[in-house]
Amino acid sequence: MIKRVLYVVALPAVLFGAWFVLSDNSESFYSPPLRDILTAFGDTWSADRLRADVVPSLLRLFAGYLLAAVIGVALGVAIGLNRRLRATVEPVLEFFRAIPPPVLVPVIMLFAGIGDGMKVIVIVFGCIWPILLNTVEGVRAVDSVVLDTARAYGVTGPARLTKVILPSAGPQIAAGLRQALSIAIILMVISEMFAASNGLGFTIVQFQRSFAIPEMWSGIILLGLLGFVLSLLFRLAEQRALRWYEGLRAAQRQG
Amino acid sequence: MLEVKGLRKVYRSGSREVEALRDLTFTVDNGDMVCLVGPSGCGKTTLLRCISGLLDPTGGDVRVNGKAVDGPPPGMAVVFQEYGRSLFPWMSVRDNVELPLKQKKVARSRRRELVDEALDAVGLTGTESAYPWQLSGGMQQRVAIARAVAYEPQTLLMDEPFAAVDAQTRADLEDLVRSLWKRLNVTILFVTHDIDESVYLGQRVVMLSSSPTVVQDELIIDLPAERDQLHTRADPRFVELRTRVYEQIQLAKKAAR
Amino acid sequence: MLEVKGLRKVYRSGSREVEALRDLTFTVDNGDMVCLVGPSGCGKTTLLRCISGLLDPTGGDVRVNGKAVDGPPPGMAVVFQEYGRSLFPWMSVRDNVELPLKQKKVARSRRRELVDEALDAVGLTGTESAYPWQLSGGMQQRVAIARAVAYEPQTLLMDEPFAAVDAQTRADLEDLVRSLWKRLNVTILFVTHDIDESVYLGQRVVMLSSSPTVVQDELIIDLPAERDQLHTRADPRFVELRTRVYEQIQLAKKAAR
Amino acid sequence: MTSVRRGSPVRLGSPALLGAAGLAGLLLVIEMLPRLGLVDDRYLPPTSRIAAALADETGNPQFWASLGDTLVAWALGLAIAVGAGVLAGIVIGSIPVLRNLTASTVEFLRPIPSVALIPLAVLLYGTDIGSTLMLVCYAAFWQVFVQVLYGVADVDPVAYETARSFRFSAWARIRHVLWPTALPYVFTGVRLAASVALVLAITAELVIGAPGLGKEIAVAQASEAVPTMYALIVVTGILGVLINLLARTGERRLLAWHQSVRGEVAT
Amino acid sequence: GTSSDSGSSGDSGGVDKVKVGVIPIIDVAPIYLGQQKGFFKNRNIELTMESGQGGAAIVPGVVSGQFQFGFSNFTSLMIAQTKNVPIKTVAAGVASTGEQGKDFGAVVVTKDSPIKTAADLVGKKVSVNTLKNIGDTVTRESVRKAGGDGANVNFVEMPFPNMQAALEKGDVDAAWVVEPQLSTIKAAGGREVASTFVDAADDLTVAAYFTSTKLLADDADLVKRFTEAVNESLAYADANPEEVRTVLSTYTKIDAALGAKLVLPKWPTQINEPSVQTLAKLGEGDGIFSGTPDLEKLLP
Ligand SMILES: Nc1ncnc2c1ncn2[C@@H]1O[C@H](COP(=O)(O)OP(=O)(O)OP(=O)(O)O)[C@@H](O)[C@H]1O
Ligand SMILES: Nc1ncnc2c1ncn2[C@@H]1O[C@H](COP(=O)(O)OP(=O)(O)OP(=O)(O)O)[C@@H](O)[C@H]1O
Ligand SMILES: [Mg+2]
Ligand SMILES: [Mg+2]
Repeated sequence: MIKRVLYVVALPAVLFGAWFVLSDNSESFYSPPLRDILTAFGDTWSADRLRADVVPSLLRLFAGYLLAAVIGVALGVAIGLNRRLRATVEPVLEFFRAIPPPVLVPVIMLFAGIGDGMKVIVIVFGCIWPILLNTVEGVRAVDSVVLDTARAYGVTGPARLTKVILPSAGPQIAAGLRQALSIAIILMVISEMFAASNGLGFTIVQFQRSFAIPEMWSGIILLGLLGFVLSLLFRLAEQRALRWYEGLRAAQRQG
Repeated sequence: MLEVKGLRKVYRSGSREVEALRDLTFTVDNGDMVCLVGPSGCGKTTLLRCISGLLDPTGGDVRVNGKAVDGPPPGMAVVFQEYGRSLFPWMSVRDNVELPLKQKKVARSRRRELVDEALDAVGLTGTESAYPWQLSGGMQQRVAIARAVAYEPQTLLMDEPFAAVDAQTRADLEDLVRSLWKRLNVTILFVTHDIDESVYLGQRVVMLSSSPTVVQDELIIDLPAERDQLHTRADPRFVELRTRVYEQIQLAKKAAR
Repeated sequence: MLEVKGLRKVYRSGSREVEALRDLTFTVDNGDMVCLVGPSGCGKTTLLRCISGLLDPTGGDVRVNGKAVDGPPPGMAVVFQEYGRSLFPWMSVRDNVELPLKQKKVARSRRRELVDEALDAVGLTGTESAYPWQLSGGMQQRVAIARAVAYEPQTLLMDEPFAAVDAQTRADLEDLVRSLWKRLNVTILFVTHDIDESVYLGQRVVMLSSSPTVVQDELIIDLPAERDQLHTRADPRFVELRTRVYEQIQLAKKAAR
Repeated sequence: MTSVRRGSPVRLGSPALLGAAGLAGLLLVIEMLPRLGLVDDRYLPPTSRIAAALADETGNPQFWASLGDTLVAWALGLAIAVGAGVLAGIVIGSIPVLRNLTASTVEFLRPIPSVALIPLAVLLYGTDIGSTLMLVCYAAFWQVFVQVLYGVADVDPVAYETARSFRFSAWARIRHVLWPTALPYVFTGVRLAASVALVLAITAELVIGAPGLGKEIAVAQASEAVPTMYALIVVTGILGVLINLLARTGERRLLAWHQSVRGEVAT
Repeated sequence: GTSSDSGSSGDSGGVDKVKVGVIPIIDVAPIYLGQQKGFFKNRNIELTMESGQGGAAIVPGVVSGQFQFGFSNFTSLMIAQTKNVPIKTVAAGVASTGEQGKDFGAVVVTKDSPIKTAADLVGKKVSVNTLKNIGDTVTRESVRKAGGDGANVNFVEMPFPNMQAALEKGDVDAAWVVEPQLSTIKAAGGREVASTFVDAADDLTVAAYFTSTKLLADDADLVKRFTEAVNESLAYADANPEEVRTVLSTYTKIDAALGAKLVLPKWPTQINEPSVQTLAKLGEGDGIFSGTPDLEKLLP
């Protein structure tokens, strides 16, 4: 346990330490000393601020992420299982995937207005791709003997999906979900750069525009912390869901 | 009734083309137990895959009870040669055996019973909650067998199901298969490399030639229906029959060289 | 010389704890050929993995030529029971066999020779360019054998290497292993479920009990060094020995019940 | 090989044909939406008008220069990110201590949006291609890196032990076992990274104003040149499709053995 | 780093390479025109325009020396000043026309909107391109001037090009826009309710060119030459609106038809200091600055 905590904090501690020392007498306007940033952190992120800016951001983030997960996995399974469907829609998906969300924001605004709906859609639009792609690949890579077994024993329909395809593709879907999580955070920020009046991304951009540089850095650090906590939660969930897989891989390694 | 008529299968991938089966014709009556022997790589697995509707033949016909097969027919269970890969690593042993029964909508209590019985019959009581990859090779293979047994199929296809178990367990499992066959009147097609096993188990032995594969010979095993490991194997008729099979296989291999 | 002393292995995963090996002690002299038999799940694979340094024992000691094993020792080749998964699906048959030789820095021309010879010996000439998953089960297993043979190891560990091949091929491969052993003076540890095979191949047969596993018995096979499939197996001494082994295994299984 | 139904007319719909059909469908929908009055054509002009604007653009040397700038930033950034991502992924993924040590830092750094790094990028590189490059590298790196980590974790223990038992050197184990196993993951990672890189290249140009398609889009947007804006967006989309096509081809060649490709080769 | 470091290449004989960070909008047309006319080359300045989106991208570039000069609106400059960003203006940028109803920036509503005057904006949702910047200050001032409570206006941020759609869909009640969107919206039937720059101050100087104090100290001569060239450009542009409309097409994608209709701003060569002071007071009153901008330090 102690070892695990050590693993988690060792490197960040060293890096932050180095940053603190190296930046201590920084004159540069845009990279102020870490000391100033930390002071700003305490001053800036009060409980009120968290409630007013971080909570709405998180709500949008969760809504967007969950929606992307559901759509991504569902679509990914369908596309992964059906070769012709895959051939048909792949170029269209690639087309949309290559369009930068910031460019699309105006278009999305046309259809979804300027409320939270728009921001959620931007998040979905941006972070669905790793989920979709990984699901497709995971589904395509299900062991043929496993598939044959399922067919032979009449494991078809929903059971085939929930008992065979999804668990088997599970590890790769998890890889996609994990990647999507950090992209979702990025898009949360991007979406809040447009037509927002609150939110973490909005606040950071606002700091940046008003040249409140230590505050801006403190926001970036908060984002990192947020990502870290979310990914920790994600890993817990992943470990539960993929226990068999971790065991399978660990079993023969350590014996 | 299981009819295989003029079955042909060619694998194509890129420039490589393998004629796994050239022209196979034979029938298995309902309630029959037929053993299939043939040199390694002659196409036994391919044949089983075609019969179970998992693979589309290049030519010819497979019919189960008069209906052309184009997908796994109901009431059929398959024990795959690649036992390790045919178990779902994300499920415990119990879940692996139980899943097909759930699909068959067997009631929960009956399911429990069937699973326990089957695991007991293959000697795996006590490992229900383990994952397949925590078991030895032979144990994994027995899980696959238990899964097929618990399913209570009308047709049972088994692809070298005892390859990874020890002699004693093998004998036990042979008797298990025979008792199952008698009790449930299942139609069984059994692929094996063990000539003694094929004679001991089967009512008929179908011998395949080596590639290009055709049916080399068929042999009716006219041993009494009541068989047991000690006496049957000592029966002079048994020895005679196994010699016949052995010779045919020798012939098959020679022809290929 | 291969020494196994007081070897113990307990698998732990979560709350499940399996004592695969309790206390194993035996030695194999250089140039010896020892067969290992035992009930399914008794820990043979576990033992082989400990000897090859792939698995750390929970207790006890494995030494090769006096040196404690803590990683695969040089000059050792292993044929895994899970032949299918031990082949690299991304490489052709030839590359699979050749790769270890490359690692051993064998010259290119010699490599070619060794690979061709080995594939020929296992009857796989003509499949060099196929991928393993395009082969039948038995063929895959033979690729794994060819890989070990081509490697020209000093110590060869084989885990049920002939489980998936037909009787005739099996006999051929048995003779191949014996000739290899004589020609290169390899130390061989051979796990099998086939009692006849263990007697036919070995100079000694080590029998393991079922779990908790110890060495149940050892038997010196005092058959002449020159063996052949027809005469050796008909030898009364052969029959006597195989009965001995059979009885011991029966005993082992009974004890467990 | 096993799931192909008998007589399924595989040839009838060759992937290229089906893909073209999919795209054609999209174009048709976009043509019809404004024409039927479902959306205002000032905001979403029909395909034909976008196409006309696109044709105009292709006659404009500025457009080709921008395209070139974007592609250079993209390719360079992607190459750096893939190289670094694969290297770091394999090294860190195969050494458990490193993996444990870096996990928290990685999770911390990863979600920091590249866009938040814009001031830093501008500070270091102005509005040159350098800023774009930095943002592209930063964002694309994680895509590859994380995929490689997962790929390395997916190595079949039996295959790995086989290699160990034959005493493969560490390098050979990586080269012949780890790498092929991770390769499908790497490909997914590269494909993800390729589009993320494109997205960021354009975003950076859009926000910072570094030369490239993104800047052109920003200018078109600010100038009320709606069809031109869409034409440029279409160009980015087309770039995406082409890039994917390239990746797919490479994948089919290098991964012929993989389960996911196998099924499409064998009959 | 890049090739040019704070223009140090220039002894008086050589040519100075100068990068200017600009936002590619109508406001900076003079500098493009001046470049075309050779006003900069005459003063041994080789000019390149680097476009950025707003002050947030340009100010850091100027401070770090990536650009020698930048273009930004005064509110942004004053925000930077209150945070002690080391910059100083060197020349006027763009100014309001000072004519009600004929300025280049305004608050507009749809044709049938119930909002008739700026006072009606109270409690309504108004879009601006950047929150807490010049857009909201001047709009609040218009509301105050019309007798409303300027503090009680809700602003939302969105890019100019999106405002027309948002207005028409009812996502916002009014939009603060500048050219060319202003003309587009009016052409589509939109109605102007306040000429905000005009309301804010007489002849308001909206934006300026600026440089870093470091460059000013290191190479005052270059700054002087640049200022002269800009001033010449501004004067020329102010006198030749048709040439301005032509030059627009070289760096924007505004089509000729739209370009001909645009209301052009004024380009005086002097920064109107009282108007800037007014702007500073307004900003301070609306809480946009965290302190009082020190115009001494900011203005040339
Ligand atoms: N997916 C495939 N692609 C190409 N060729 C294949 C494929 N599967 C099998 N083959 C070839 O078909 C032939 C028959 O294979 P099959 O697996 O049916 O043999 P088998 O009789 O089951 O052999 P064994 O007893 O060794 O398991 C072999 O030559 C094999 O190489
Ligand atoms: N990774 C693992 N985790 C937990 N238990 C394991 C694991 N691997 C093997 N075991 C257990 O260890 C025991 C011995 O397994 P092992 O594979 O060594 O048997 P074996 O003698 O090779 O059997 P077989 O002849 O069936 O291959 C079995 O009871 C098995 O369940
Ligand atoms: Mg087979
Ligand atoms: Mg074993």
